[in-house]
Amino acid sequence: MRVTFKRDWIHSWLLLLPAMVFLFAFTHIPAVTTFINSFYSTPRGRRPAKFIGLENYERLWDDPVFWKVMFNNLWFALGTIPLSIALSIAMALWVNDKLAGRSLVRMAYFTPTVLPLIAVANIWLFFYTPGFGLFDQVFGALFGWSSTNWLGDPATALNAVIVVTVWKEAGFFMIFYLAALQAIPVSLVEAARIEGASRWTIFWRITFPLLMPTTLFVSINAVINSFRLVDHIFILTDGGPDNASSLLLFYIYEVAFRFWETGYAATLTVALLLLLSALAIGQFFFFDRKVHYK
Amino acid sequence: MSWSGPTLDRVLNTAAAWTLALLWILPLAYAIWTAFHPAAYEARFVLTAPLTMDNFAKAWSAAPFARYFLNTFVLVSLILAGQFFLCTLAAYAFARFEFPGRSLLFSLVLLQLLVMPDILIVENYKTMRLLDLVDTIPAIALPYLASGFGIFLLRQTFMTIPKELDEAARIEGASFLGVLWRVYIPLAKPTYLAYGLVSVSHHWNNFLWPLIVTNSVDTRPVTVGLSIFSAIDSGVEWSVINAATLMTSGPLLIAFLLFQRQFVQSFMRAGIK
Amino acid sequence: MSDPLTGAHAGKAIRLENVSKLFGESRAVDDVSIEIPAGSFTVLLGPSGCGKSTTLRMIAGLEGTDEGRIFIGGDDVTGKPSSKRDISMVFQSYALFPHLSVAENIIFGLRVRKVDARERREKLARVADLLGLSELLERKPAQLSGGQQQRVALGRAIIGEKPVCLMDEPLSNLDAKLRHEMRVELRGLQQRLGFTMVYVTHDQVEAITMADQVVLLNAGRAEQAATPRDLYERPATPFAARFIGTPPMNLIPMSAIEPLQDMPTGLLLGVRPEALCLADDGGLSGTVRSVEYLGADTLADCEVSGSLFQVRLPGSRSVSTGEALRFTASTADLHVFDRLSGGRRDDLIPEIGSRLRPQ
Amino acid sequence: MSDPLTGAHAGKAIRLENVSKLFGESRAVDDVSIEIPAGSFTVLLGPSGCGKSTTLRMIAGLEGTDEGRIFIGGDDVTGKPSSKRDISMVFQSYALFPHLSVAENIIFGLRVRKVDARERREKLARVADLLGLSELLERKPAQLSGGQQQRVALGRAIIGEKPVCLMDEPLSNLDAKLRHEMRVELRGLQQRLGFTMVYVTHDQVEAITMADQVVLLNAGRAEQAATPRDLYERPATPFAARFIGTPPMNLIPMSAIEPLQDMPTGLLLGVRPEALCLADDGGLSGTVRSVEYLGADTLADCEVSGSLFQVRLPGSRSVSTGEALRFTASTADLHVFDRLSGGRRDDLIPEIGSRLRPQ
Amino acid sequence: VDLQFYFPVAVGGKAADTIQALTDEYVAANPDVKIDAVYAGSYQDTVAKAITASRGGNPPQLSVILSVDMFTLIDEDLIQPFDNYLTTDEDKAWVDGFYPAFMENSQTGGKTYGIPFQRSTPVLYWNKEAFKEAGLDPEVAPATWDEMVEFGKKLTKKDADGKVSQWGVRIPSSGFPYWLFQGLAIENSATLANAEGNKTNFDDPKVVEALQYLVDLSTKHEVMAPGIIEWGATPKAFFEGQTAMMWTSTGNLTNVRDNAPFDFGVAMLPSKETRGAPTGGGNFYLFKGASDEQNKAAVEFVQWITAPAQSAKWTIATGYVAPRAETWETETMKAYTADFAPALIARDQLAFAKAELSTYQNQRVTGIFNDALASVITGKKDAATALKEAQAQADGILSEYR
Ligand SMILES: Nc1ncnc2c1ncn2[C@@H]1O[C@H](COP(=O)(O)OP(=O)(O)OP(=O)(O)O)[C@@H](O)[C@H]1O
Ligand SMILES: Nc1ncnc2c1ncn2[C@@H]1O[C@H](COP(=O)(O)OP(=O)(O)OP(=O)(O)O)[C@@H](O)[C@H]1O
Ligand SMILES: [Mg+2]
Ligand SMILES: [Mg+2]
Repeated sequence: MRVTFKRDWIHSWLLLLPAMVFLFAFTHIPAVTTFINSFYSTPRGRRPAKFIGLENYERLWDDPVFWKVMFNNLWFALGTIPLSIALSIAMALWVNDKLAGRSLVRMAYFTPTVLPLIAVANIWLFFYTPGFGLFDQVFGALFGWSSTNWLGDPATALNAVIVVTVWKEAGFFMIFYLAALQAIPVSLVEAARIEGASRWTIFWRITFPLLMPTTLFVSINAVINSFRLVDHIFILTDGGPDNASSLLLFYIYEVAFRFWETGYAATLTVALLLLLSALAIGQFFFFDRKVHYK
Repeated sequence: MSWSGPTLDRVLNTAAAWTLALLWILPLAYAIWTAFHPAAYEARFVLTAPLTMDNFAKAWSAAPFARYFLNTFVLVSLILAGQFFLCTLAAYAFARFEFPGRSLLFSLVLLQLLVMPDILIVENYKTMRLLDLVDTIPAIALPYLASGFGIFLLRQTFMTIPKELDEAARIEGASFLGVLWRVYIPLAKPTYLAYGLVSVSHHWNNFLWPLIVTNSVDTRPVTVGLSIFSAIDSGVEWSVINAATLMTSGPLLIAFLLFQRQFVQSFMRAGIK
Repeated sequence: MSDPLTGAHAGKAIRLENVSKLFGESRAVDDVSIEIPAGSFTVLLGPSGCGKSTTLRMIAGLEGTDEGRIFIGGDDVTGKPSSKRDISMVFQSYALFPHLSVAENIIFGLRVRKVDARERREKLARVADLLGLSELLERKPAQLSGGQQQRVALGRAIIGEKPVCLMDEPLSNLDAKLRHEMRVELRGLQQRLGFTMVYVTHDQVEAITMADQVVLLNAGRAEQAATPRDLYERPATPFAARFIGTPPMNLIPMSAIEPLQDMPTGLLLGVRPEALCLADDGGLSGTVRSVEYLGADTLADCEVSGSLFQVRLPGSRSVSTGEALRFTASTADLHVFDRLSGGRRDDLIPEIGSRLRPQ
Repeated sequence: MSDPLTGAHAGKAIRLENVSKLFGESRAVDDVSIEIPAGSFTVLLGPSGCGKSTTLRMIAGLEGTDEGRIFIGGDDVTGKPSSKRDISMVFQSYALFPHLSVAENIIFGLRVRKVDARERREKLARVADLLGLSELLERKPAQLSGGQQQRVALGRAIIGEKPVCLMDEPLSNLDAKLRHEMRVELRGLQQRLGFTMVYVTHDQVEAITMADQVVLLNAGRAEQAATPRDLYERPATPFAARFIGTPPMNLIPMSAIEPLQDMPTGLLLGVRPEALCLADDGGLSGTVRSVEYLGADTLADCEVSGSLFQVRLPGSRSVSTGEALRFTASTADLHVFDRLSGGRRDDLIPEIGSRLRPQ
Repeated sequence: VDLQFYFPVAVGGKAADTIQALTDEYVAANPDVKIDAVYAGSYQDTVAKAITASRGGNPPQLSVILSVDMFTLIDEDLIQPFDNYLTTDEDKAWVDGFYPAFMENSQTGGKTYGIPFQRSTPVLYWNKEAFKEAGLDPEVAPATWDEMVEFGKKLTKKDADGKVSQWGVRIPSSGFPYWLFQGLAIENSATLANAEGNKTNFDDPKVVEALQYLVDLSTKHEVMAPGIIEWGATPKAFFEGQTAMMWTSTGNLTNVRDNAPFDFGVAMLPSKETRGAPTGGGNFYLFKGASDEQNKAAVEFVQWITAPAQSAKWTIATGYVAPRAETWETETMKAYTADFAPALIARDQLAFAKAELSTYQNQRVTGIFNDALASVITGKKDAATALKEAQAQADGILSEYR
């Protein structure tokens, strides 16, 4: 057996080699460079980078915009993740059921995944525009509401962005739930029905727990996305008003590619990575007790 | 779940499903409306509005879209092929072999889920420069080829494939790559399909990195052409933007429409009997 | 005795009246009427695809009926959902909830019906005790062997003390030894608790050893409903005759048997392999074509003027292919069927018996 | 005849020399040595968990050996990967490739070995013909019944004309009828084609009806290797005696039987239920405690001074609990085991036989 | 000689075509020069691309980038002054031929770093029909802040519920609110930043007053929609009759002419103490790292493309303000302005125009200022406090450049 073992080792290393080369070249090495840069000042033309220890981190600690953006991002995550997951489960359940016009509905749910976010952001911009925008027209006609400046009011700007994000993500997650639902044996649901359980009970006591592994996967993805999806912010609000709708990655982008403070941007990136890893690991621990693996 | 007539419950569910579907398709519907009507009807929805193709003509002439389409197509194919290749090999190793360093390497792969290539633009540009690949399609593709998401997804799928199938193939004389090629890959088809769709739609729509790393019409994807219409000094021209949007994401939408049945069904058939 | 699980819940009778079920064009169940007495152990038996599961699922309310009506305890339940029929069911795959512990699986129905915690605990303890699951209550189904899973499914079905319990091939995933044990256990449980059992199987050994009444289904229709002994000793149709008994009954057209060639056409003579005894002379004579050694018994296929008869001999009697054998059967062990009508022709048996008697 | 599938590929002998396999601490296979003659049908038999599959998988090279060596056709294959051992195998779950058609499944190995298309076609046609699969070649495995899937797995195993074929409980997912048919078919095929068959099962009926040689395993060790008839008639150990035969042999401590109470201690008397005959007087007398009706037979559990004897009676003989019976057995049907050494004590049989003879 | 040249597009697809056409024309006339004109996205994308490429060791020779990014580019040490290649008297005269308002953003420390190219300035558009309806003279735009309020009140249409169907005026404030606000500041004789780009005057009382006026338009006078007003949707709002007047870039002239379903007028921004407006848009920059030969060729190309014939084509195609007086004297331009008089307003306003806010670390400093403006516009802070805080932060950043 020892012989075959060795052979397996070499095989697996060879199999992994190509992927690892690419991962190292385009993810890990740049990431390490970024980490190192976070301890240096930003090089500017005539002044080369110099080692400044934790200065960038001190600045980060004192940066009110960072904290604001951080808070925004938490709110954004809280707003998008549960909502998009709940919606995607509902969508998957509907589309999995015998529903009139099922394929049309499925198609509708899935369109946001296919449309480019930059283009779609312009459409949402129109929906949100006060006065002649679609929402104002519709709400005005239906409820007689006066015009609302969804994107221009700090109180609603971030929520408006959340709506777009949920719209974009739910259909994508639906696909994973759909696949998971297919894998649940029908007899489990039947057994529960025989025991007298209502649809609601069946969902909460059977279906939902059995979807847990998918929920774990989806929610990790959702967490990562909640820190990654910023394309639409450029067009919808540009982070405004007064950073009310700015998110961490958007801020990093601003610092790196508008302010050109690469040292500080690296520091922010490190903070983001730490946060994401903590969240991902935390999720694993949190879910691990509740997830039933086959 | 077959039995039971049209209960209130069912009616409510159907209604809710449809309402949500309508909301979800609204942006697309709006894009179609504006793209086929003159700009004056961007915010006015009257059935008598005249139809026009001008917006498409205008959008089409604003950039060499034909060439951009070709580039995007090449780019997306390249990324997809590369991802399938790299991720398949890596996922196979993680799913079916025991070897030293396995969990360390796997966590390095998962790390890629967290570190988005978008933040590493400057570093990656330097690398491309070093490799003398600036302004080539491969330069756009390279950072995305080894996808943590892809490896993870395929590994999960491979692990669900019964071990006996692997053994049966080995008994029949297949080598370890033969087993991968003849058993694992065909059985993971639904996953490839799903992942392929996600990957294509993501890279079809990617913008910033392609813009920065390319310079010429010969290498640029459609999104760069599309961006001419957004972020404009002169105010948003929805009809042209939406015509361009439909034009650029049209192929994807049509592909999904055509394949959606197959796509969803193969998901359903994923369970192996 | 204060044990409410012992005989406390009386079974209810079940009646199917001309029930049919269509899947598209094909009639999976075709005009079936069955009477299932309260407290009986009734087995639905038949070959694969004959509609056993469909019938059972209609009784459970998991499948709607296309024609006919179903009564449980006198109430017409035809349109009622499963959850209102007051039944329990054990599935072939057990359908245990993989994310719940054994205990939670068993008390699932009690929880749904909001039975209070103390009562749940008490009943659980009793059921677990009864089924020998007390040690396993905290485990997940995946950590149990097949037989243990089976018991959990059983526990879930009996804890609610429903008057009717339905089972769809509950033993088919178990190995032979375990199957035998569970048969005894199931039967004992049903007799002790007194509920009405409707049990689906395609295994005639199960049917014969457990049932009070066997309903034999064939291609969507009820072929015969009788006690196991009746079914074995007086099968109503050629199908029933061949389906019950291993090895199956020899069923030979009379035209192929020399002494019977002048009988009316279209008649079949039936005789079981174990009813044939070796004779020194007289009876039928044949040549052994193949032999199967089974330890306790030996099965010999003998050719008698072109037709094959299977004969069961004691395992110790060694026979070899090519050997000539003579055998006979007592008149009481003969069966005669009319191929056209599909019915028995008991009136002809004495005549035929006498013709086969050694002259 | 030009059919290369008929007898063309001679089997190879297999030898296991002191083979052991450890899983962590536990020895799943423990110092097993087996000789499997070329062209024989050898069955590895034993209860669940005794190490049958592990042994087979070591022969296949799917599992490494921790100690000992394995030879196929005289070559030491201990370190070789499966793909180099020139064997074929049929799995319990069949392991058909769900994405390939029946035809593609069968010729999978030929494709891997780059056999040319014409030859593939020819062989496929012959195998399909042999197994009655010609109509099904275009179907996917999921569209086949269990028995048909079984045949496809078989086809895949035999098309390569490998000298050795391994099977791990290939029939356990089939229903009783089909199992019986497939037994006959499998045995016929092996005899016709002449390869060496190593067949794993826990079902003694399969072992007895099919094998040239049965290797009985118990807890990782080889208990007895013999022909089926020897195994049935002269089991070497109490374990073998109880494992072979349904219902199992009655095995009673002599101290519990009155006429034998003065025999040396630690002896067990064995007698099979079918070897006990009713006697009018003399022999042992007992009271019927329970009865199981099986159609052809009836099994009665009789209590004889505190010990339970199981007796097989004809199905037509109706007995009821409480009835008193007298029975006896011929000396040839008695077995005596020494509980300590685990071996037979044939020397004592005449003595015991005479004591049990009706006085 | 090979040249690579990045350009942004901010006014729709036609601009890219025109630049490409002009470049082709030049290459055709000068076969020894090869110019690779690279469309580089928005202004934002272009500067990102240029800096990324430079840091990656692959700078373009020439790029059109916002005039306000001059200090940033100097700070990054990416650009060089044109002066090295503008040595003859003729060349010096050529530099002087640009409108001084545009040159304010293009020169610092006595050196010329930027050559104005796609430049614009905000103007006031008004809806003549709406004016008529409100009983105003449709041909007269408000000339002062007070008039704008007064007109605005007449133009604002409210129904019984207080729902407004037409606002008086619209000064967009999304994304880069500082630009249009700077118009107000200049009119109030305030200067937001010094010419060296290392000192801002955000807390100047005149700036505070200007900001208060902007806020009052919504809160006190109720002639403008409250909250942040979207820039991109502004022309559409104007076309839809949502507002009777709007402030926006001259870059919109063509768009408004093509799409407004009513008669409209264009006027200079109204005055407080003086007329005034900021300039805006992009300059040519000459990047470091090229050979002498390339630099020379680049400068020649810039001279050619800003020459009257080319400049006129560019202006007519895009609506940008031609940056040299002589361009306006060409026959083509004359014919164009005769046909479309509003085009002249922007040029005339240049007399009062001042440099757009620009400092070292420009994006960060204007970012701070934008945030301050947004917080006041949305009512989170009062003008004085917000501006004071912004000034303090800007000082923190700029002190090292003094
Ligand atoms: N959902 C369905 N759709 C279409 N046909 C069905 C469906 N369920 C069962 N059938 C068909 O109805 C007939 C009876 O099926 P049923 O499952 O009742 O058989 P069964 O007696 O339980 O067989 P088995 O012993 O194989 O379980 C079969 O021909 C089957 O193919
Ligand atoms: N991969 C493994 N890891 C650890 N223990 C194992 C493994 N495979 C088998 N075993 C153990 O080795 C012993 C022998 O297993 P094996 O599968 O050979 O039994 P078997 O005779 O085939 O039983 P069955 O009839 O149930 O298939 C069992 O106790 C089993 O639990
Ligand atoms: Mg069934
Ligand atoms: Mg096994």
